[in-house]
Amino acid sequence: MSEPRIGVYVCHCGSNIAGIVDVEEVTKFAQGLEGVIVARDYKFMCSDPGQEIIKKDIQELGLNRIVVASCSPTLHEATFRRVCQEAGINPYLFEMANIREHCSWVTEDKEKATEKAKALVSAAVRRVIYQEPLETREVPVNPNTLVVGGGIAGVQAALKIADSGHKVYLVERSPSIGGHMAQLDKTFPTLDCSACILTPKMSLVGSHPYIELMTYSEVEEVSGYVGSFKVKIRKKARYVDEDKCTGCGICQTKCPFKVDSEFEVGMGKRKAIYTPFPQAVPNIPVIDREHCAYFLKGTCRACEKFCEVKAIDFEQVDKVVEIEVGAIIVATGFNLFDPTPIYQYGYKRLDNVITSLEFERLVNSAGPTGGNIVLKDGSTPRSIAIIHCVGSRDKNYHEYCSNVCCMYSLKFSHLIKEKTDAKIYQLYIDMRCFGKGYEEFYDRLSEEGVYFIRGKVSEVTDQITSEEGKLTILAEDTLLDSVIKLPVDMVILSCGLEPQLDADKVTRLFNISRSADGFFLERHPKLDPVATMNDGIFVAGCCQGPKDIPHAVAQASAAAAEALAMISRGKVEIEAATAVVNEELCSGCRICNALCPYNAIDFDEEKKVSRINEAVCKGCGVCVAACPSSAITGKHFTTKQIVAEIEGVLV
Amino acid sequence: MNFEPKILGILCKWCSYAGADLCGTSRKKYPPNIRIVRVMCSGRVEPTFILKAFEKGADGVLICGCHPGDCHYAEGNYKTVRRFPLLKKMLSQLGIEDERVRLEWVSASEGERFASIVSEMTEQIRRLGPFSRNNGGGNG
Amino acid sequence: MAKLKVALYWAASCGGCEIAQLEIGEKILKLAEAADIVFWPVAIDVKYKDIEAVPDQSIDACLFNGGIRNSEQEHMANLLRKKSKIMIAYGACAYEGGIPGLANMFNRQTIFDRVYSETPSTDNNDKIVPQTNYQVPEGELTLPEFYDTVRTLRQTVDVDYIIPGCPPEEKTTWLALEALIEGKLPPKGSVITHNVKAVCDECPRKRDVKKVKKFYRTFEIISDPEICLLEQGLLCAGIATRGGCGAPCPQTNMPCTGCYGPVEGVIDQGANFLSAVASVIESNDPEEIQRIIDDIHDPVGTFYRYSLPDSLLRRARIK
Amino acid sequence: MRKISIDPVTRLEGHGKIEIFLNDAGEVENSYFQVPELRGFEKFAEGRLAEDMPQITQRICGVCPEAHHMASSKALDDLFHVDPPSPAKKLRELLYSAFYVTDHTTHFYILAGPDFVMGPDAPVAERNILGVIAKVGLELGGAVIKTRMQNHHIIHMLGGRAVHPVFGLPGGVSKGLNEEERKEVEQIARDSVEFAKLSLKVFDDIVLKNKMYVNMITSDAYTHRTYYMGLVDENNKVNFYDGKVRVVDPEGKEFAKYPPREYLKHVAEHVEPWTYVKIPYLKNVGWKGFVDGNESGVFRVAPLARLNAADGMATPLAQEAYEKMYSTLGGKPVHYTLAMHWARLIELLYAAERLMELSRDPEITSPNIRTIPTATPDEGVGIVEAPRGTLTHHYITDEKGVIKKANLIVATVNNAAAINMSVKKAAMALIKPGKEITEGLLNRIEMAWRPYDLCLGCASHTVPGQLAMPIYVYNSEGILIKSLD
Repeated sequence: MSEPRIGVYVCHCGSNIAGIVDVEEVTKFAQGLEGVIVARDYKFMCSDPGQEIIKKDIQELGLNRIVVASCSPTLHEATFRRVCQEAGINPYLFEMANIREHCSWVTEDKEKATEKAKALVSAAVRRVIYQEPLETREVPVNPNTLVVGGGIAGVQAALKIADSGHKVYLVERSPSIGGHMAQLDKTFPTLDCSACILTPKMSLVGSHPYIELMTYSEVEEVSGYVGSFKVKIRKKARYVDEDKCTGCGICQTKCPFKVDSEFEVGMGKRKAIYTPFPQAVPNIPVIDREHCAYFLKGTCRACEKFCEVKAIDFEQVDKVVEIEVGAIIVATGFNLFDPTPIYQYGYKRLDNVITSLEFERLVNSAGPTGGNIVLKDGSTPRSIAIIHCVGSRDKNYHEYCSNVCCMYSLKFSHLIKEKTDAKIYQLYIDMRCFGKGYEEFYDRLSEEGVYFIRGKVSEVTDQITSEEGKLTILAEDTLLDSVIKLPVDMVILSCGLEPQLDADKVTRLFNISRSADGFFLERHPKLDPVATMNDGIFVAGCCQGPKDIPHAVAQASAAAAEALAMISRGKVEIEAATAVVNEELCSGCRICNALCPYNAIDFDEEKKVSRINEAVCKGCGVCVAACPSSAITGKHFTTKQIVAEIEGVLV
Repeated sequence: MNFEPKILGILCKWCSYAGADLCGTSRKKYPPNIRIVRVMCSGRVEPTFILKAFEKGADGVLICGCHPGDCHYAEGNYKTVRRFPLLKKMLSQLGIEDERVRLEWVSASEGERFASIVSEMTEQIRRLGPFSRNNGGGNG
Repeated sequence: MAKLKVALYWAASCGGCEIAQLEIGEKILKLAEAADIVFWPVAIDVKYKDIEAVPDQSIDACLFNGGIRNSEQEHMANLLRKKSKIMIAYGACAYEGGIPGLANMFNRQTIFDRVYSETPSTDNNDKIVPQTNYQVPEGELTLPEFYDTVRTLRQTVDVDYIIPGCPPEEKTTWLALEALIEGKLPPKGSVITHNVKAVCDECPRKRDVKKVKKFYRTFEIISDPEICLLEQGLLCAGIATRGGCGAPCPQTNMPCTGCYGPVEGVIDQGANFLSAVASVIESNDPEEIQRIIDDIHDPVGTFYRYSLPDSLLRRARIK
Repeated sequence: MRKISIDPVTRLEGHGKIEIFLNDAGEVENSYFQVPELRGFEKFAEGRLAEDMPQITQRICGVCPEAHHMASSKALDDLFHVDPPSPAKKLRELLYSAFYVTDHTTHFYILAGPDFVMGPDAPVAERNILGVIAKVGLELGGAVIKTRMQNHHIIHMLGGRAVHPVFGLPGGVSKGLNEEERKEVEQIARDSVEFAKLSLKVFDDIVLKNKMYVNMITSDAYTHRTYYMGLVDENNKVNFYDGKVRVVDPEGKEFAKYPPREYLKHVAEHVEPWTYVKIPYLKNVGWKGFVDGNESGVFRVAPLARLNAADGMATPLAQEAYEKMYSTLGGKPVHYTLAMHWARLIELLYAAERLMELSRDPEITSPNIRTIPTATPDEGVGIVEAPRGTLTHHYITDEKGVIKKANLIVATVNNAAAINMSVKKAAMALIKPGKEITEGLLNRIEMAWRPYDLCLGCASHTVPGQLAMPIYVYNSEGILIKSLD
């Protein structure tokens, strides 16, 4: 390490610092510190002339380390590092003393503030002596991208990237893409038909030259790191040859076995060989082993007999394919809250108490009833209650607001109005109509003569029957401040959105984290809403939190943009301040092995030492602090540097 | 007496250091006795740092990190949660009062909280008096 | 080449270091060829006065064992430093204070109270305690002054080399003596051992990722002889202790207690040991963590078994 | 007024020193045996874990760490109310017997031997092991080295380390013995028995066949009528590892016999302001100062005391030798301090024979070496016979087994009073007005305390037998006139 030649620059920041701290004295003090060649103070160090002073000194005085005492490093560390670099000093040989946010702005006593400023400067000076040049490292980015989840978010992200001419692997675990949106009837607030806007996108995906669609498939393993992930994907056996199948559908008509349809949420039937819904993409059926007579009894094979192209293949087995991608977009969607546990609402217990998704199918012209809103007995309801916040904003289930329920509930009342003249009661806690055109939609519905009752429903019962209805709602009207009894024929539970039931498995798979509500955690709630803690892995749609279609689509496009940014740059910078194991000192005790949140540490069984994969390391230093041999160095935050800094502040 | 304690603050870069910054930008005042050192994560804090501080004449040490669950590195601060109580147990065995060493969670939005913690701690230590390697006797 | 002049001395130690020096067995002859032992109270009848008489720097090397507990030991340390070209701290006590250094949890007063009054077998109603100067009818008797704090040799005089261990294993002793004889000593300040890595490097036990849910005490379990003791919940200091000993204790089914001192470059052995142990506690729940560390009843005695006087804090504070 | 002075003189030396004051007539007025060092284990044991005591307390003494290790392990058995499996006890005793062989060998040949083999008047330069070997022959010399090495090897094998073993635990030991190791031990034991027999023969030839020595041994200068203490088994035979403490009076009558737990009823420690070591005495007789006889609580420990306090040896050859000694020296008890050397060799033989027995014990290779304690720890006392005497460890803990109080009465220290007296008596008998004080003369004074095999490693931390316990002679004005150091 060359003899330190340090330049110290004390910033006045106008009067922000100089008003409290005696900058001249601090400068004089700095001048006297070991290794300091020059110390100056200036009005605004971050200004161009300020920066010029530093550059000039570096060149003329041959400085090799720089300390600037000014504001918080979060503001100008980057600035001054750049200055150093431009003047030919490695940016990591720069250190900043925060004498504004941590000193002049929080202290009134000028004398003590000046003392503190001195301490902070001496700390920075001592620290910088031990700092070492670091190279910011770059790794190449594989131009292919993996999108996990074929709902609207996944579809949107895939298309955006593919349209730019880069390969996308879209993995969906069910037989078809489309996700929840495919099950919806109309979409609020514009009321355009969900299928009409979704299916074109779906078929685009199906036929896109840059999209390799893998339905009925699941991600099994992810290794590698940003820019070059290796992903293993299991393609579950369809028992139908995708290349041969023409999607004629004859097999489905011939199949003798009927099963409850998942797509119709149990309200309709499908065959043992099936495509979830008519517009499925790909339009290739799968055989559901659990219910196929051949797999159960060893006979039948009707589908096989009638398939002209001989696409049926009972011998098919799962295939595991390995792909390499530079970025991954996780869009695994949500799970609709199951209201069965809320006993008092009677779901699954009382006829004509249904969930919002069931209603979507009920009202859908392609649905089981052809779009007729009917009760179990086939009659048309005369009154319908829609209960909001089922499973949301509820300490017993989910504390968060599911964002979409108010709006789809309003949508429901409109659809009901269109098709029946039933009385409609909206039982809500608060109406949340925050989006574009949402409030207007709310107004419109109020005019359509929907009853809005503010209050939480305490019970839905069939014990109190009356002329007007088979069911009775017991609730408190908090506006009238009275307990009310509502006789109705049908109750729709506006269920909330919750994380997929296997979300925890997914977090482990992709090494990302979840927030308290169980949805995937974005790197920053405001400024980095699609990135995750794991570089190169992005989130989009409801897996990150409940949201409506426009927001899901927007986030998906954002995620696509993030991936494309990486791809078009061709390389990514990775953390320079990583941790490294000194193999001369590592005894192979393996204390550190389990500590890394990024699994960056592995053990070399040959040499019996632990090793850190610097490409994966984020430099948190947890392993450094744990190493009993001090054999791990946390670059730019070495024990030497930090101890020197501690000694410095305590002068 | 007008004893001015020296307190070392070791703050994680992502939450607590930012919280202290916020404290400054919103001009919240707190005693100047604390001197802040920045680390990437509270999980980087070695017990050695705290002992070193006392060796070098600190009267107290304050460690701040992100709230559990909010760690920028997912779980770094949980390692702090593991180390700190054991260190405290040893320090009390060595006759170092509880108030001299504190671990607090301060998020980037809790400038207010940071200020009150520092003020409170400064007062407590002022009352305790200076830290010294007191051997309770006269010689050696 | 002229024979080396070597002095050996002990201070606050147990005599185990002398035995260890004798344990080099037949190699002692090799030593005798190359060096004259000018001072070794254990085996050779040379007087202190002779040492005071010899010119400064006239002894080539002094192997000094034991910590500095009283005024006499301090005096001898200074005297031998003055007379010797090379001062070698031999053994854990000279190096780090050693087990007698645990006395730094107390001070002279509390120790005297215990030894000379409180102990149940002691009969001392007149509260007599030993005096540094005492008049007996026939004249004056003197005793060295007992200090409050045990200090290491390095805290007392300038030390050139360190031979760690309680006591140093025979091979470690010989490694140093051989280097001395052949004039092949490492740079000043070196700790002389066969290994700069921690004891784990020499421990034959199988090691895996560490996750500890409960810490056990040695008598509470019969440990698996194949597997890392720490993984079995025993507080083995091997992870934080310099090797070179060959890991004899783990091979006797007992945890290492740290007598070879910190690994090269470590600032505070106990602090590192503590940090590592706490880090592998398998829980993120404060209550559970508290429960788990409740089983560590003597952190200082566990993490600083030999090194309290050499630690950053050196001793407990006593109100 | 005569001023005698022997070079060299220094006031700083020693981890044990003797000060002799003369009166105007030049006769010995008084003498003091001082231990100038203390480390305070009784105090800093507080707060430590009980199970760490065997390793912590053995740092009291690196010469006899095994003794502290054993006393401590036994105290822990008592503390945790756990009875180790019999193989574990036998392994402990096996290691301990091997240790006895090395220790007694070291003392007799390297430290005490020279006085007899070379004669007290031989020049210092010759009065050492090399001189001994020169005289008795390289073969024996080799045997001495070999015996020490071999038995150290046993300690290393079981205890893990040559110095400061690590195998003692409450309820047993950490490591067992396999068949190959057992064979090795048996072989070593066989050699050791032969060596012990040879050593007794050497003593016979060189000492007992020499009138001058026998007279010296039986001379009044080296005689004290005191109580004697030692550990005995259920048959009142000498036992190093286990049993009850037995005390006999100067007539040899049993004065007391008690289990370790009751030691406080029988032993107390007196404090003098001029030494850091405490001076034990028999509580039920009382402290009467540095005097002997039935009225004084002063008692003696170590080999001769053990033999005096017992009714015999538990092994055949040793028993023979035991009987021979008493018949030669006129029956029990023997009060001649110098007979300590003879007694030591008899114990050497016993230790070797015991080692042999244990090495052939069918249980010795059993893997059943630990009992896990389950009871709540509270208080425990462990007593063994260290080569230098009865060694007591006493711990009181909290319910977690953390030491609250510790008390240690260390082997050598039991002889503190006796040493004082022996030195004074020898000095008085030997230093006479007008008689020149030769080195030989002062060495004869040394010979008065050397039999105790003074281990100041225990009392403070000198290694036994070295000349590190200087003798200072002062005239009536308190001026140092002579010293041997």
